[in-house]
Amino acid sequence: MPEARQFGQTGAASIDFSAGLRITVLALLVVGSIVLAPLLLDTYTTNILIRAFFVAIAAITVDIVWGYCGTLTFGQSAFFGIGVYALAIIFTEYGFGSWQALLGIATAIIAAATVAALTGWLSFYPGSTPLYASIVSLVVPIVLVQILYSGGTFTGSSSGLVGFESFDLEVENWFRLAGLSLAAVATIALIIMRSDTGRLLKALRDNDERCTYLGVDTSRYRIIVLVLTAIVASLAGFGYAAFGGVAAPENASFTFGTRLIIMVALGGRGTIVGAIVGALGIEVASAYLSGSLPYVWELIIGIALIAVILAFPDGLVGAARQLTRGMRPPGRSTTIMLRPIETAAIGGTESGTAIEVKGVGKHFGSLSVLDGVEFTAKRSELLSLVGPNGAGKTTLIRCLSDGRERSAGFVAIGGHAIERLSPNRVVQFGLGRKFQAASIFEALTVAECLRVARTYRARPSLIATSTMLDLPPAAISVVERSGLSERLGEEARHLSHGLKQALELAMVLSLEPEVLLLDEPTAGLTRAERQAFADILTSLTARDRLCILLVEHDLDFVREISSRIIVLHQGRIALDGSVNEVVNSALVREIYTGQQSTTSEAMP
Amino acid sequence: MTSRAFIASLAFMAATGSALAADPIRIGVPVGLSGANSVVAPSVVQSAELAVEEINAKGGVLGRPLALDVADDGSGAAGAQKAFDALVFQKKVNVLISMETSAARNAGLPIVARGKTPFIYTSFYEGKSCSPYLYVNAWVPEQQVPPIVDYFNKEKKASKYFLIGSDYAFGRGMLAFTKAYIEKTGGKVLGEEYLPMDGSDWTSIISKLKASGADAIITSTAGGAPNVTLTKQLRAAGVSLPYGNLAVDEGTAKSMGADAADIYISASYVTGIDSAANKAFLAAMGKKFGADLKTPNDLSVPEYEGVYAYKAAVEKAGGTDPQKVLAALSEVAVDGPRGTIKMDKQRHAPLTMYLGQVQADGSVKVIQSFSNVDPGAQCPPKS
Amino acid sequence: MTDALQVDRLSSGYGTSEVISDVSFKLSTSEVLAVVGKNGMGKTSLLKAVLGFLPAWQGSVKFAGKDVTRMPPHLKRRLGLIYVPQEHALFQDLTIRDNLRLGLLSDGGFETALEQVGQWFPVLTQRLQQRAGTLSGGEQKMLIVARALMAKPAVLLLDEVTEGLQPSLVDRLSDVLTRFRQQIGTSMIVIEQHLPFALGIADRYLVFKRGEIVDSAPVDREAAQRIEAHMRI
Amino acid sequence: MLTIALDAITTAALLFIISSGLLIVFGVMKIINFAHAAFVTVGAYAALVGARLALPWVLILPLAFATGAACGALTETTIVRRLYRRPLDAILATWGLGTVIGQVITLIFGREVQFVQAPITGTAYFLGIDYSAYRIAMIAAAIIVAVVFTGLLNGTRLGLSTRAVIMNEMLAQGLGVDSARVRLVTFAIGSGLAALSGALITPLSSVDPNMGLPWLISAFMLVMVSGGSLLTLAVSSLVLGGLQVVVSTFVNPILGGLTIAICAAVVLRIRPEGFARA
Repeated sequence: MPEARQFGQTGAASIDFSAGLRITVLALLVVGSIVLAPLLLDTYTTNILIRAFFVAIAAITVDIVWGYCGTLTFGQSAFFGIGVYALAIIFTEYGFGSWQALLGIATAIIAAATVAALTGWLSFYPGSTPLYASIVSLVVPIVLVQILYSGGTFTGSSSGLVGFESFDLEVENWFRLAGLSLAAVATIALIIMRSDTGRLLKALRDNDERCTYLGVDTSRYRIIVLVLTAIVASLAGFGYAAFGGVAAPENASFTFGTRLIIMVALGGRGTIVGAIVGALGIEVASAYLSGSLPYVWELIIGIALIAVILAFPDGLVGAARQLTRGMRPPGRSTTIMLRPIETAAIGGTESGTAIEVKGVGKHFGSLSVLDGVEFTAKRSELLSLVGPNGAGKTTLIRCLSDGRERSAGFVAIGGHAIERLSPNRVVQFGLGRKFQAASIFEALTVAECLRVARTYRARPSLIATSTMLDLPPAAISVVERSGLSERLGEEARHLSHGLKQALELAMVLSLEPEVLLLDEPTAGLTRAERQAFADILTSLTARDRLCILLVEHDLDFVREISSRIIVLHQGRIALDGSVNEVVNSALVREIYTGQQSTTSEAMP
Repeated sequence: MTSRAFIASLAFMAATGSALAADPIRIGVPVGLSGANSVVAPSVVQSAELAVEEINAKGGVLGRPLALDVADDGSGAAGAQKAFDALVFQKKVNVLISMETSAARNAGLPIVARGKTPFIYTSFYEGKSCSPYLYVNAWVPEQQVPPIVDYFNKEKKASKYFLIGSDYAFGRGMLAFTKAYIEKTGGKVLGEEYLPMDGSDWTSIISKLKASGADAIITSTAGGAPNVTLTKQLRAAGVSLPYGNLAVDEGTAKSMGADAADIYISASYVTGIDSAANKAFLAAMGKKFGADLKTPNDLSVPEYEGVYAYKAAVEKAGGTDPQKVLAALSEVAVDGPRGTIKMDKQRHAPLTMYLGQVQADGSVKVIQSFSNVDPGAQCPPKS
Repeated sequence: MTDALQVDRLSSGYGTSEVISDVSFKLSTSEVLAVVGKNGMGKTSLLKAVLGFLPAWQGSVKFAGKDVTRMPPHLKRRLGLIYVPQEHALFQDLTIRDNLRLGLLSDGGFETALEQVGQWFPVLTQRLQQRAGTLSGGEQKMLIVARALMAKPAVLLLDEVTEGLQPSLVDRLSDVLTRFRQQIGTSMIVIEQHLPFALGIADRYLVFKRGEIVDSAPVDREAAQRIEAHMRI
Repeated sequence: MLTIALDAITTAALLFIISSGLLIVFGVMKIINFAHAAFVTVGAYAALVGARLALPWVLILPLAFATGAACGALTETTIVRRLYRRPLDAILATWGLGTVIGQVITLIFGREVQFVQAPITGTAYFLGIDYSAYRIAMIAAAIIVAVVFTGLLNGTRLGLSTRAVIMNEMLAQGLGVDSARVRLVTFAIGSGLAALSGALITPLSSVDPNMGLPWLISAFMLVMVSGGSLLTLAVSSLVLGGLQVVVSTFVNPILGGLTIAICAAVVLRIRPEGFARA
């Protein structure tokens, strides 16, 4: 077991302790007030709050899907409605009883999950856009409501279902039940969203492409999230109907879906707390205001929404946080231990073919960007890809890392043909791609970015924010050399350009790749940074026996570190040879300077 | 403008309330100030205000004044739950008297039951809504449909009908009954088509109608927009068959102008009823509201009578005790603009129905009247 | 006389990375300045910063003595500062005619300008209704240049116009530009990989390296060697 | 059969007229304007006011367009302009604006359903059948809208600048096109079109504060499927609108009401660029 190295402020432990204390106290307060409140509140307020609690649960699910995963969804109302009708229909058809109740809950869960899975499959696929997902989420409640309307006496059509016998609880206990469920859901949501998994979801929202190239099947994650939130929303609906004793189409309507979004937007997206604040606020306020001034109320809501979107996109909670920022202790100050892991022992002598490319072409209609590109590269080779703008270098990189890109030819990574596989699958053959413009997760800390990068090797925890950061030695060395190790707790967006590049490299290396694709990694780096970068690359090939394919304009840099150079010109390989062959070739000078090769002998 | 008128009325209530010393009997009126019913709601509120004013002027009920609490139910379930909660548990009203959508009414029933508050429902509806707390003094299909169908059968020699409705409980409920009744009376239904409640393009349905060779149409759409769009598009498509409309009220007909001409309606109230009570009522309404007057109609008049029915029941019961009042409600009879009304048929009321024809100027001419049409078995006692 | 263009201590970049560091130079009226240096050295970024597509972090840009550092690009164009980008310089789906129309600020005087174009590059005016995307690489370059010239700019910024052109076209381009300059007196900044072309039309050159000017001198017989030294692989 | 064909074409015409405004906005700024429905309503009320003032239809339509355009211009400068980088938030903000406009209309005109008499009434004898004259007129209207705006887009300097901005904003700016102004004008025109369509449908429908809403989803879907050009919009309107009529006629109108939404979603799933040629 290699020793663990510790970074970040010590004494963080004590902060943890006090935080733990704060949370326990808070929890006790919440539970206590929920249990006692109904004794103080009048029946009216109690009833209002009970409904508000159930609605708030639905709002939380919207916050998770939209605030955390970045899909603006109008559809959660549909799942809420499914819960409502599951109860209403079953109690109406079979009467009230314990087995009916269980059947109801089961139906609510299964129906919601099924619809959600279907919706998810429709909304999320490699290359789907957030806008498209919103469109689908818009269609779901509309279709559902239409079904309810035409459902005759079975669904009660527009009048909904009423008069079925339901759980006979005292209002006070309904309040406690609803309140505690809300508290529970909120707590679980907060825990998960702050856990390593939660970070992953934020990563999806911030940079789906990067996640895909880290071997994460983003669509799958999004679908899972949708199904889980759908189930929760459906259960909320179940409770709502159980208390209200009514099922109405508007419980499932697109209007209600929009109302949920507005609640989250006003309260503050991506905070869970915001969803609760928004939901309770709007529900209670509307109960007291809308009765007496119906139109003005809608007007207020509309104006408030516009104002919040324009002025504070993070909603009330977000605004509040900005105000109190000064007073609160500096955020995320947990200790993080970097711990090197045993990398899958790379065969000492074996020198397998890492990249194999046969007759690869890429055409847009008649125009062909790549044509008949063919080469192979071995482990511990550093192969540079040079050529003027528009020669097709980046296109070639894309064709190597995404099976769906090339229009012709064969590509194998680490001996596996990549067929038509999406990047996240190709990555699992041992490929790591670093983009030209540093592609990281701006909103996450350095440590979180690295942890997300490990996702497909080490499934992230649902509950914990682990303080151990297990990375392959290669990644650790980059982190340490670049000085990132001193700033693990910092948000990536604050890093310098150079450090961002280093971070992305470290993230890619965390995949333990055998093949590394680098697209102009030194663009915009300082001289010193470039040197550091060169050293890292050389040791990666020498020590970790990686095969590196480097796209680079800076020929000085290329000459310095390459073991071999491929010159790409107008989509074809113009030259493939050792550094000296290429550097002294007339052809290259011509391509680069448009100059006839007359002066080439004058070269030293 | 709705909400202003409404706030004014509150102020007014406060005034009359303080006029009499004893603590008032509170009447809750949950109604669709916003949403689908918001067009007709103001007229309902107005007639409630008149009834309360008249009663208070005569010394109230058992010496106690009446006070109105109006709340917006948004014409839907969610809004209704809030409105009923507010009235029953916050305002602690003694009774609910209101005209609402079926969705709103249904949403209210559980709350009414929990609050053990009598509820007089004053809107015509598709029928079969039963709760020990619920009384209905407006018509149900059994009362409204036969006049039109019988008239078309006899006078128009119609036998092939085409039914068009909005896809919601009332629309489907009414047409289901109509279909059964037509077939019972030897007619045929060639088509029965529905459009979503918010649908406004009836083209394909109208084309089907024209292709069907029907010789009469009966429609039951949602009030307001769908009703109007359907009528306009029927006219635009040159449909001039006998046209019975189960959902149009006098006011809408008036504002629709020429397009509404020759529509047949069947109602328990039309302004043209030639009775002393009705004339007095209209005069009082005109005097009280002047320019702001919303045309009294088949939805607002029952509200007015509902208040009187409650007054009678309280006086019979000798107090506002819910159970006693509920018992009394089925026994008291009230004389109003629609004649004498007694909710003694399974908490529903036999009514005099009027078959009217909309004239070119939008007024409704009464063609025939059918007295004391029985609501039939709406809530047969469970055996 | 005031300089056509005066760039003073200009710094700029993308996000957090600085690609133009403290650059200063002058371009006097009807002067042609060649900016040379290898790819990825920030030459294009320099032009973008001058035009305002990249925000100026520090420093100033003066056009005919007027400070235009913060002026949005479309207004600079209206002052007569015209940019010929290296990539995506054409509206592929528009006709040649429409591409040319966009060269002028209004359709007034388009026809006369068109005749001019006809003299420079007859091939274009023969195929006005054709989609620009259907032209060959060389013809597209001509179109781009023609579109810039027909507006008779005061200052013209050319980014790699010779890229991918066969020698004959390069020569054609160079004497069109030279003649044009004589007629109109336009000042130009020419970014080039193609040294002979650049030095052929330029009075002065700048060598650009990692966002900085490392050498600047008038074009003379030794210019090529000196630049070689900087460009040497 | 012929009736169904006419139903399909006239329905497509209506859908096209109503969606075109949304499309123009989406095409240029990639923003979904959820206030579109509200602008349709505004147009209808403009027509109502015009009719009350006994203006002839040749004046009512321009009035509606102008009103809508004015609202649009105001919206772009105060709200949309700040949200170009946050398209999803733009959806929300414009949705909020929609409710605001709806409520303001309610406060001014009240909830009542109102009416505008049709300039063309009754039926026309057309290809051997009696058919609603006004709906047939709508076909003409749709063609005029299409022609005028295609002309505007392809024939005028403004159109040229607009297309330039759509294709390559940076290059356009470099050529002196003020893209901010182009966006403003486009949004105004789009909103104007919405209002115009509102005025055009009033004779077929009622005028009430929410009249625009039922059209929004269909319009939105059609725009998504058409992917940004008036031509493809016409195609999508014909295909999906036609499908709607067919389903309404042979299955039932309720399913018909869902046809557009569902088909659009499926089409986009299979072919993300919709009917636009890639």
